[in-house]
Amino acid sequence: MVDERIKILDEPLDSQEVIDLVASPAAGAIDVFIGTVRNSTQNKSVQRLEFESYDSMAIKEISKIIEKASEKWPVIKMAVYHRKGILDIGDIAVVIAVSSPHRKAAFEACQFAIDTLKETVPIWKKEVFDDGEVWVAAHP
Amino acid sequence: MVDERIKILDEPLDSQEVIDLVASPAAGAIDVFIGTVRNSTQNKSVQRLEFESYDSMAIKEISKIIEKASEKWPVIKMAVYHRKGILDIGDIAVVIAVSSPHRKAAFEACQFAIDTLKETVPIWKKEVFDDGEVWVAAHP
Amino acid sequence: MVKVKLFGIAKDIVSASYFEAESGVTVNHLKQNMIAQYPAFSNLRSVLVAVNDEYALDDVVIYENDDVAIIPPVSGG
Amino acid sequence: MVKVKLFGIAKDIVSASYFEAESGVTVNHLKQNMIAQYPAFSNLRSVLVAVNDEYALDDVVIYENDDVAIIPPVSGG
Repeated sequence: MVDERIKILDEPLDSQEVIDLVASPAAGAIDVFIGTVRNSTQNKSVQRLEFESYDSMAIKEISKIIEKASEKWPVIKMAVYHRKGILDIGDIAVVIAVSSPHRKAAFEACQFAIDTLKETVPIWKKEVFDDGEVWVAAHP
Repeated sequence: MVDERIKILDEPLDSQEVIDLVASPAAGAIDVFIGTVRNSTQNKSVQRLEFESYDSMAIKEISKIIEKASEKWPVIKMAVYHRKGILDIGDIAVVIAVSSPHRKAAFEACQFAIDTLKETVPIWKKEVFDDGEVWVAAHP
Repeated sequence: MVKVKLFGIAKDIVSASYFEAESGVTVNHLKQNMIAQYPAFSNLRSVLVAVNDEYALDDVVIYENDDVAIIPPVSGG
Repeated sequence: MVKVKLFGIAKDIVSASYFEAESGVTVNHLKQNMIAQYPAFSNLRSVLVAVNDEYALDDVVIYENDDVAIIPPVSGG
Protein backbone atom coordinates (compact mmCIF):
# COMPACT_ATOMS: atom_id res chain seq x y z
CA MET A 1 0.00 0.00 0.00
CA VAL A 2 1.17 3.49 -0.80
CA ASP A 3 2.49 5.73 1.98
CA GLU A 4 -0.30 8.25 2.55
CA ARG A 5 -0.93 11.19 4.89
CA ILE A 6 -4.30 12.88 5.12
CA LYS A 7 -5.41 15.75 7.34
CA ILE A 8 -8.42 18.05 7.55
CA LEU A 9 -7.50 21.08 9.61
CA ASP A 10 -9.17 24.26 10.73
CA GLU A 11 -5.90 26.12 10.92
CA PRO A 12 -3.71 27.48 8.07
CA LEU A 13 -2.11 24.81 5.89
CA ASP A 14 1.67 24.64 5.56
CA SER A 15 2.50 23.55 2.01
CA GLN A 16 6.11 22.80 2.91
CA GLU A 17 4.95 20.33 5.57
CA VAL A 18 2.89 18.46 2.97
CA ILE A 19 5.78 18.44 0.50
CA ASP A 20 8.18 17.11 3.12
CA LEU A 21 5.83 14.17 3.75
CA VAL A 22 6.28 12.83 0.22
CA ALA A 23 10.06 13.21 -0.10
CA SER A 24 11.79 9.94 -0.94
CA PRO A 25 15.24 8.87 -2.19
CA ALA A 26 13.40 6.89 -4.89
CA ALA A 27 11.59 9.98 -6.16
CA GLY A 28 12.74 11.93 -9.20
CA ALA A 29 9.63 14.09 -9.25
CA ILE A 30 7.21 15.69 -6.84
CA ASP A 31 4.12 17.47 -8.06
CA VAL A 32 2.24 19.73 -5.68
CA PHE A 33 -1.17 21.24 -6.16
CA ILE A 34 -2.16 24.17 -3.95
CA GLY A 35 -5.72 25.45 -4.11
CA THR A 36 -5.98 29.06 -2.94
CA VAL A 37 -8.89 31.40 -2.29
CA ARG A 38 -9.41 33.70 -5.27
CA ASN A 39 -10.63 37.26 -4.86
CA SER A 40 -13.36 36.79 -7.46
CA THR A 41 -15.57 34.20 -9.09
CA GLN A 42 -17.61 34.72 -12.25
CA ASN A 43 -16.70 38.41 -12.07
CA LYS A 44 -18.09 38.79 -8.56
CA SER A 45 -15.81 39.97 -5.79
CA VAL A 46 -15.41 37.34 -3.04
CA GLN A 47 -15.12 38.37 0.63
CA ARG A 48 -14.22 34.99 2.09
CA LEU A 49 -14.94 31.27 1.86
CA GLU A 50 -16.34 28.95 4.49
CA PHE A 51 -15.55 25.26 4.29
CA GLU A 52 -17.49 22.57 6.08
CA SER A 53 -16.30 18.98 6.19
CA TYR A 54 -17.71 15.59 7.15
CA ASP A 55 -14.28 14.70 8.47
CA SER A 56 -14.48 10.94 9.04
CA MET A 57 -15.96 10.25 5.61
CA ALA A 58 -13.82 12.87 3.88
CA ILE A 59 -10.67 11.17 5.12
CA LYS A 60 -11.93 7.79 3.88
CA GLU A 61 -12.81 9.22 0.45
CA ILE A 62 -9.42 10.91 0.13
CA SER A 63 -7.79 7.61 1.08
CA LYS A 64 -9.73 5.91 -1.74
CA ILE A 65 -8.45 8.53 -4.18
CA ILE A 66 -4.86 7.90 -3.13
CA GLU A 67 -5.38 4.14 -3.43
CA LYS A 68 -6.87 4.53 -6.91
CA ALA A 69 -4.08 6.90 -7.99
CA SER A 70 -1.45 4.45 -6.85
CA GLU A 71 -3.10 1.68 -8.84
CA LYS A 72 -2.97 3.83 -11.97
CA TRP A 73 0.47 5.41 -11.52
CA PRO A 74 3.75 4.45 -9.77
CA VAL A 75 3.12 6.73 -6.80
CA ILE A 76 5.73 6.56 -4.04
CA LYS A 77 4.03 8.76 -1.44
CA MET A 78 1.00 10.99 -1.46
CA ALA A 79 -0.23 13.54 1.05
CA VAL A 80 -3.48 15.54 1.07
CA TYR A 81 -4.27 18.33 3.53
CA HIS A 82 -7.61 20.12 3.35
CA ARG A 83 -8.61 23.22 5.26
CA LYS A 84 -11.98 23.83 6.86
CA GLY A 85 -13.55 26.85 8.59
CA ILE A 86 -13.31 30.44 7.45
CA LEU A 87 -10.74 31.29 4.77
CA ASP A 88 -9.69 34.70 3.53
CA ILE A 89 -8.45 35.66 0.06
CA GLY A 90 -5.08 34.03 -0.60
CA ASP A 91 -5.51 31.36 2.06
CA ILE A 92 -4.75 27.78 1.13
CA ALA A 93 -7.79 25.48 0.87
CA VAL A 94 -6.01 22.29 -0.16
CA VAL A 95 -2.50 20.95 -0.70
CA ILE A 96 -1.86 17.71 -2.58
CA ALA A 97 1.68 16.38 -2.99
CA VAL A 98 2.70 13.30 -4.95
CA SER A 99 6.12 11.76 -5.40
CA SER A 100 6.99 9.38 -8.20
CA PRO A 101 10.13 8.11 -9.94
CA HIS A 102 9.31 10.21 -13.03
CA ARG A 103 7.48 13.45 -13.63
CA LYS A 104 4.63 12.40 -15.92
CA ALA A 105 3.12 10.11 -13.30
CA ALA A 106 3.47 12.76 -10.59
CA PHE A 107 1.59 15.34 -12.67
CA GLU A 108 -1.13 12.91 -13.72
CA ALA A 109 -1.70 11.44 -10.25
CA CYS A 110 -1.85 14.90 -8.70
CA GLN A 111 -4.33 16.20 -11.24
CA PHE A 112 -6.43 13.05 -10.88
CA ALA A 113 -6.45 13.55 -7.11
CA ILE A 114 -7.72 17.13 -7.14
CA ASP A 115 -10.23 16.41 -9.92
CA THR A 116 -11.64 13.43 -8.01
CA LEU A 117 -11.53 15.20 -4.65
CA LYS A 118 -13.83 17.87 -6.06
CA GLU A 119 -16.28 15.17 -7.16
CA THR A 120 -16.38 12.72 -4.28
CA VAL A 121 -15.05 14.11 -1.01
CA PRO A 122 -17.75 15.38 1.39
CA ILE A 123 -16.46 18.91 1.88
CA TRP A 124 -18.59 21.95 1.10
CA LYS A 125 -17.61 25.48 0.22
CA LYS A 126 -19.72 28.58 0.75
CA GLU A 127 -18.73 31.73 -1.12
CA VAL A 128 -19.47 34.91 0.78
CA PHE A 129 -20.01 38.04 -1.32
CA ASP A 130 -20.76 41.63 -0.36
CA ASP A 131 -24.43 41.02 -1.06
CA GLY A 132 -25.02 37.43 -0.04
CA GLU A 133 -23.59 33.94 0.01
CA VAL A 134 -23.89 30.72 -1.96
CA TRP A 135 -23.05 27.04 -1.45
CA VAL A 136 -20.88 26.29 -4.46
CA ALA A 137 -22.26 23.73 -6.96
CA ALA A 138 -25.36 23.05 -4.85
CA HIS A 139 -27.82 23.95 -7.59
CA PRO A 140 -27.82 22.91 -11.25
CA MET B 1 4.23 40.57 -19.40
CA VAL B 2 3.88 37.84 -16.83
CA ASP B 3 5.48 38.27 -13.41
CA GLU B 4 8.50 35.96 -13.49
CA ARG B 5 11.36 35.05 -11.16
CA ILE B 6 14.30 32.96 -12.28
CA LYS B 7 17.37 31.88 -10.36
CA ILE B 8 20.22 29.44 -10.87
CA LEU B 9 21.86 28.72 -7.55
CA ASP B 10 24.66 26.58 -6.26
CA GLU B 11 23.09 26.26 -2.84
CA PRO B 12 20.09 24.15 -1.75
CA LEU B 13 16.76 25.25 -3.22
CA ASP B 14 13.91 26.26 -0.92
CA SER B 15 10.65 25.13 -2.52
CA GLN B 16 8.56 27.30 -0.16
CA GLU B 17 10.44 30.39 -1.34
CA VAL B 18 9.57 29.60 -4.95
CA ILE B 19 5.92 28.93 -4.07
CA ASP B 20 5.66 32.21 -2.16
CA LEU B 21 6.83 34.09 -5.26
CA VAL B 22 3.76 33.06 -7.26
CA ALA B 23 1.08 33.66 -4.64
CA SER B 24 -1.61 36.07 -5.81
CA PRO B 25 -5.10 37.11 -4.69
CA ALA B 26 -6.25 36.38 -8.26
CA ALA B 27 -4.95 32.78 -8.12
CA GLY B 28 -7.22 29.84 -7.44
CA ALA B 29 -4.52 27.31 -8.23
CA ILE B 30 -0.77 26.90 -7.87
CA ASP B 31 1.02 23.94 -9.38
CA VAL B 32 4.55 23.20 -8.27
CA PHE B 33 7.01 20.80 -9.83
CA ILE B 34 10.00 19.71 -7.79
CA GLY B 35 12.70 17.63 -9.46
CA THR B 36 14.69 15.61 -6.94
CA VAL B 37 17.79 13.44 -7.19
CA ARG B 38 16.81 9.76 -7.40
CA ASN B 39 18.94 7.04 -5.87
CA SER B 40 18.92 5.01 -9.08
CA THR B 41 18.60 5.29 -12.82
CA GLN B 42 18.02 2.38 -15.19
CA ASN B 43 18.59 0.02 -12.26
CA LYS B 44 22.00 1.50 -11.49
CA SER B 45 22.65 2.98 -8.08
CA VAL B 46 23.46 6.71 -8.28
CA GLN B 47 26.03 8.28 -5.92
CA ARG B 48 25.43 11.92 -6.76
CA LEU B 49 24.68 14.32 -9.61
CA GLU B 50 26.74 17.21 -10.87
CA PHE B 51 24.99 20.07 -12.66
CA GLU B 52 26.75 22.57 -14.85
CA SER B 53 24.98 25.65 -16.20
CA TYR B 54 25.59 28.33 -18.79
CA ASP B 55 23.89 30.80 -16.48
CA SER B 56 23.31 33.85 -18.66
CA MET B 57 21.83 31.84 -21.51
CA ALA B 58 19.94 29.46 -19.20
CA ILE B 59 18.13 32.39 -17.60
CA LYS B 60 17.20 33.76 -21.02
CA GLU B 61 15.93 30.38 -22.20
CA ILE B 62 13.87 29.91 -19.03
CA SER B 63 12.44 33.38 -19.54
CA LYS B 64 11.38 32.36 -23.07
CA ILE B 65 9.63 29.30 -21.64
CA ILE B 66 7.69 31.44 -19.18
CA GLU B 67 6.77 33.87 -21.95
CA LYS B 68 5.56 31.03 -24.16
CA ALA B 69 3.62 29.43 -21.30
CA SER B 70 1.88 32.69 -20.55
CA GLU B 71 0.88 33.04 -24.20
CA LYS B 72 -0.70 29.57 -24.11
CA TRP B 73 -2.30 29.68 -20.64
CA PRO B 74 -3.62 32.40 -18.29
CA VAL B 75 -0.54 32.36 -16.08
CA ILE B 76 -0.53 34.92 -13.25
CA LYS B 77 3.02 34.39 -11.97
CA MET B 78 5.72 31.86 -12.65
CA ALA B 79 8.99 31.15 -10.87
CA VAL B 80 11.78 28.76 -11.81
CA TYR B 81 14.77 27.98 -9.62
CA HIS B 82 17.46 25.57 -10.84
CA ARG B 83 20.31 24.18 -8.82
CA LYS B 84 23.87 23.72 -10.03
CA GLY B 85 26.96 22.09 -8.53
CA ILE B 86 27.07 18.80 -6.67
CA LEU B 87 23.75 17.28 -5.56
CA ASP B 88 23.21 14.31 -3.29
CA ILE B 89 20.31 11.85 -3.32
CA GLY B 90 17.09 13.63 -2.32
CA ASP B 91 18.40 17.10 -3.12
CA ILE B 92 16.22 19.39 -5.19
CA ALA B 93 17.46 20.06 -8.74
CA VAL B 94 14.64 22.29 -9.92
CA VAL B 95 11.49 23.96 -8.61
CA ILE B 96 8.85 25.39 -10.94
CA ALA B 97 5.79 27.14 -9.54
CA VAL B 98 2.87 28.52 -11.57
CA SER B 99 -0.20 30.36 -10.39
CA SER B 100 -3.36 30.66 -12.44
CA PRO B 101 -7.04 31.44 -11.83
CA HIS B 102 -7.96 27.76 -12.41
CA ARG B 103 -6.17 24.49 -11.91
CA LYS B 104 -6.08 23.03 -15.42
CA ALA B 105 -3.94 25.89 -16.74
CA ALA B 106 -1.60 25.70 -13.75
CA PHE B 107 -0.96 21.98 -14.32
CA GLU B 108 -0.51 22.35 -18.06
CA ALA B 109 1.76 25.38 -17.88
CA CYS B 110 3.93 23.74 -15.21
CA GLN B 111 4.28 20.50 -17.16
CA PHE B 112 5.04 22.46 -20.34
CA ALA B 113 7.74 24.38 -18.47
CA ILE B 114 9.61 21.35 -17.15
CA ASP B 115 9.25 19.45 -20.45
CA THR B 116 10.64 22.42 -22.40
CA LEU B 117 13.33 23.19 -19.84
CA LYS B 118 14.73 19.70 -20.35
CA GLU B 119 14.89 20.32 -24.10
CA THR B 120 16.18 23.86 -24.46
CA VAL B 121 17.86 25.21 -21.33
CA PRO B 122 21.69 24.96 -21.36
CA ILE B 123 22.16 23.03 -18.15
CA TRP B 124 23.97 19.69 -18.04
CA LYS B 125 23.73 16.82 -15.60
CA LYS B 126 26.42 14.25 -14.92
CA GLU B 127 25.39 11.06 -13.12
CA VAL B 128 28.10 9.66 -10.89
CA PHE B 129 27.95 5.91 -10.23
CA ASP B 130 30.16 3.63 -8.14
CA ASP B 131 32.02 2.60 -11.27
CA GLY B 132 32.04 5.71 -13.43
CA GLU B 133 30.10 8.72 -14.58
CA VAL B 134 28.07 9.82 -17.57
CA TRP B 135 26.77 13.10 -19.02
CA VAL B 136 23.05 12.44 -19.29
CA ALA B 137 21.58 12.39 -22.81
CA ALA B 138 24.90 13.31 -24.44
CA HIS B 139 24.98 10.25 -26.69
CA PRO B 140 22.21 8.79 -28.84
CA MET C 1 -34.93 6.80 15.46
CA VAL C 2 -31.85 7.46 13.36
CA LYS C 3 -30.03 10.76 13.78
CA VAL C 4 -29.20 11.92 10.25
CA LYS C 5 -26.32 14.41 10.00
CA LEU C 6 -26.77 17.43 7.78
CA PHE C 7 -24.02 19.39 6.04
CA GLY C 8 -23.66 22.45 3.85
CA ILE C 9 -26.85 23.56 2.16
CA ALA C 10 -28.76 20.61 3.68
CA LYS C 11 -28.14 22.10 7.10
CA ASP C 12 -29.42 25.48 5.86
CA ILE C 13 -32.55 23.94 4.32
CA VAL C 14 -33.51 22.10 7.50
CA SER C 15 -32.14 24.86 9.75
CA ALA C 16 -30.57 22.19 11.94
CA SER C 17 -27.47 19.98 12.12
CA TYR C 18 -29.55 16.81 12.47
CA PHE C 19 -32.75 15.31 11.15
CA GLU C 20 -34.58 12.46 12.89
CA ALA C 21 -35.51 9.54 10.62
CA GLU C 22 -37.29 6.30 11.37
CA SER C 23 -35.16 3.24 11.86
CA GLY C 24 -35.59 0.42 9.32
CA VAL C 25 -36.33 2.58 6.28
CA THR C 26 -34.36 2.55 3.04
CA VAL C 27 -32.05 5.31 1.90
CA ASN C 28 -34.54 6.02 -0.89
CA HIS C 29 -37.36 6.35 1.59
CA LEU C 30 -35.28 8.72 3.71
CA LYS C 31 -34.54 10.92 0.70
CA GLN C 32 -38.20 10.99 -0.44
CA ASN C 33 -39.26 11.83 3.08
CA MET C 34 -36.76 14.71 3.31
CA ILE C 35 -37.89 16.11 -0.03
CA ALA C 36 -41.54 15.88 1.00
CA GLN C 37 -40.86 17.68 4.24
CA TYR C 38 -38.36 20.20 2.77
CA PRO C 39 -39.17 20.79 -0.92
CA ALA C 40 -35.98 22.87 -1.35
CA PHE C 41 -34.05 19.58 -1.55
CA SER C 42 -35.63 18.91 -4.94
CA ASN C 43 -33.83 21.99 -6.32
CA LEU C 44 -30.39 20.60 -5.54
CA ARG C 45 -28.12 19.18 -8.21
CA SER C 46 -28.03 15.92 -6.26
CA VAL C 47 -28.81 14.50 -2.84
CA LEU C 48 -26.82 11.49 -1.71
CA VAL C 49 -26.86 9.59 1.55
CA ALA C 50 -23.85 8.20 3.36
CA VAL C 51 -24.17 5.27 5.74
CA ASN C 52 -21.21 4.59 7.99
CA ASP C 53 -18.95 6.92 6.00
CA GLU C 54 -19.73 5.31 2.63
CA TYR C 55 -22.01 6.51 -0.15
CA ALA C 56 -25.09 4.24 0.09
CA LEU C 57 -27.35 2.90 -2.67
CA ASP C 58 -31.08 3.59 -2.56
CA ASP C 59 -32.02 0.15 -1.24
CA VAL C 60 -29.72 0.17 1.79
CA VAL C 61 -31.72 0.06 5.04
CA ILE C 62 -30.68 2.37 7.86
CA TYR C 63 -30.81 1.44 11.52
CA GLU C 64 -30.46 3.28 14.79
CA ASN C 65 -26.77 2.54 15.23
CA ASP C 66 -25.78 3.55 11.72
CA ASP C 67 -23.90 6.74 11.09
CA VAL C 68 -26.13 8.41 8.49
CA ALA C 69 -25.58 11.70 6.69
CA ILE C 70 -27.20 13.68 3.89
CA ILE C 71 -24.56 14.61 1.30
CA PRO C 72 -25.55 17.58 -0.85
CA PRO C 73 -23.35 18.37 -3.90
CA VAL C 74 -19.76 18.53 -2.68
CA SER C 75 -17.47 21.46 -3.49
CA GLY C 76 -14.15 20.94 -1.73
CA GLY C 77 -10.74 21.78 -3.11
CA MET D 1 40.40 34.93 -32.21
CA VAL D 2 37.07 34.02 -30.64
CA LYS D 3 37.07 32.38 -27.22
CA VAL D 4 34.44 29.60 -27.44
CA LYS D 5 33.03 28.45 -24.09
CA LEU D 6 32.71 24.74 -23.51
CA PHE D 7 30.25 23.03 -21.20
CA GLY D 8 29.41 19.52 -20.01
CA ILE D 9 30.77 16.76 -22.19
CA ALA D 10 32.23 19.34 -24.62
CA LYS D 11 34.56 20.48 -21.85
CA ASP D 12 35.56 16.87 -21.19
CA ILE D 13 36.20 16.15 -24.88
CA VAL D 14 38.49 19.17 -25.31
CA SER D 15 39.86 18.91 -21.76
CA ALA D 16 39.48 22.66 -21.41
CA SER D 17 36.85 25.29 -20.61
CA TYR D 18 37.60 27.24 -23.79
CA PHE D 19 38.46 26.63 -27.40
CA GLU D 20 40.04 29.25 -29.65
CA ALA D 21 38.32 29.76 -32.99
CA GLU D 22 39.07 32.08 -35.87
CA SER D 23 37.08 35.29 -36.07
CA GLY D 24 34.83 35.67 -39.14
CA VAL D 25 33.95 32.02 -39.61
CA THR D 26 30.41 30.63 -39.66
CA VAL D 27 28.85 28.58 -36.90
CA ASN D 28 28.88 25.63 -39.30
CA HIS D 29 32.59 26.08 -39.95
CA LEU D 30 33.25 26.23 -36.22
CA LYS D 31 31.37 22.97 -35.65
CA GLN D 32 33.11 21.18 -38.54
CA ASN D 33 36.44 22.39 -37.28
CA MET D 34 35.73 21.13 -33.74
CA ILE D 35 34.66 17.73 -35.05
CA ALA D 36 37.76 17.50 -37.23
CA GLN D 37 40.00 18.33 -34.29
CA TYR D 38 38.05 16.29 -31.71
CA PRO D 39 36.30 13.40 -33.46
CA ALA D 40 34.44 12.50 -30.22
CA PHE D 41 32.04 15.36 -31.00
CA SER D 42 30.64 13.33 -33.89
CA ASN D 43 29.39 10.73 -31.39
CA LEU D 44 27.14 13.21 -29.58
CA ARG D 45 23.39 13.29 -30.05
CA SER D 46 23.72 16.91 -31.15
CA VAL D 47 26.14 19.83 -31.11
CA LEU D 48 24.65 23.33 -31.12
CA VAL D 49 26.32 26.69 -30.95
CA ALA D 50 25.09 29.70 -29.01
CA VAL D 51 26.06 33.22 -30.02
CA ASN D 52 25.37 35.96 -27.48
CA ASP D 53 23.16 33.69 -25.39
CA GLU D 54 20.96 32.58 -28.31
CA TYR D 55 21.00 29.34 -30.28
CA ALA D 56 22.59 30.25 -33.62
CA LEU D 57 21.89 28.91 -37.10
CA ASP D 58 24.71 27.38 -39.16
CA ASP D 59 25.25 30.46 -41.34
CA VAL D 60 25.73 32.95 -38.51
CA VAL D 61 29.24 34.44 -38.55
CA ILE D 62 31.11 34.77 -35.27
CA TYR D 63 33.39 37.65 -34.38
CA GLU D 64 35.86 38.39 -31.64
CA ASN D 65 33.42 40.31 -29.44
CA ASP D 66 30.67 37.68 -29.63
CA ASP D 67 29.89 35.47 -26.69
CA VAL D 68 30.15 32.03 -28.26
CA ALA D 69 29.52 28.64 -26.64
CA ILE D 70 29.32 25.02 -27.70
CA ILE D 71 26.04 23.51 -26.44
CA PRO D 72 26.16 19.71 -26.22
CA PRO D 73 22.83 17.91 -25.55
CA VAL D 74 21.23 19.57 -22.52
CA SER D 75 19.97 17.57 -19.53
CA GLY D 76 18.74 19.96 -16.85
CA GLY D 77 15.73 19.48 -14.62
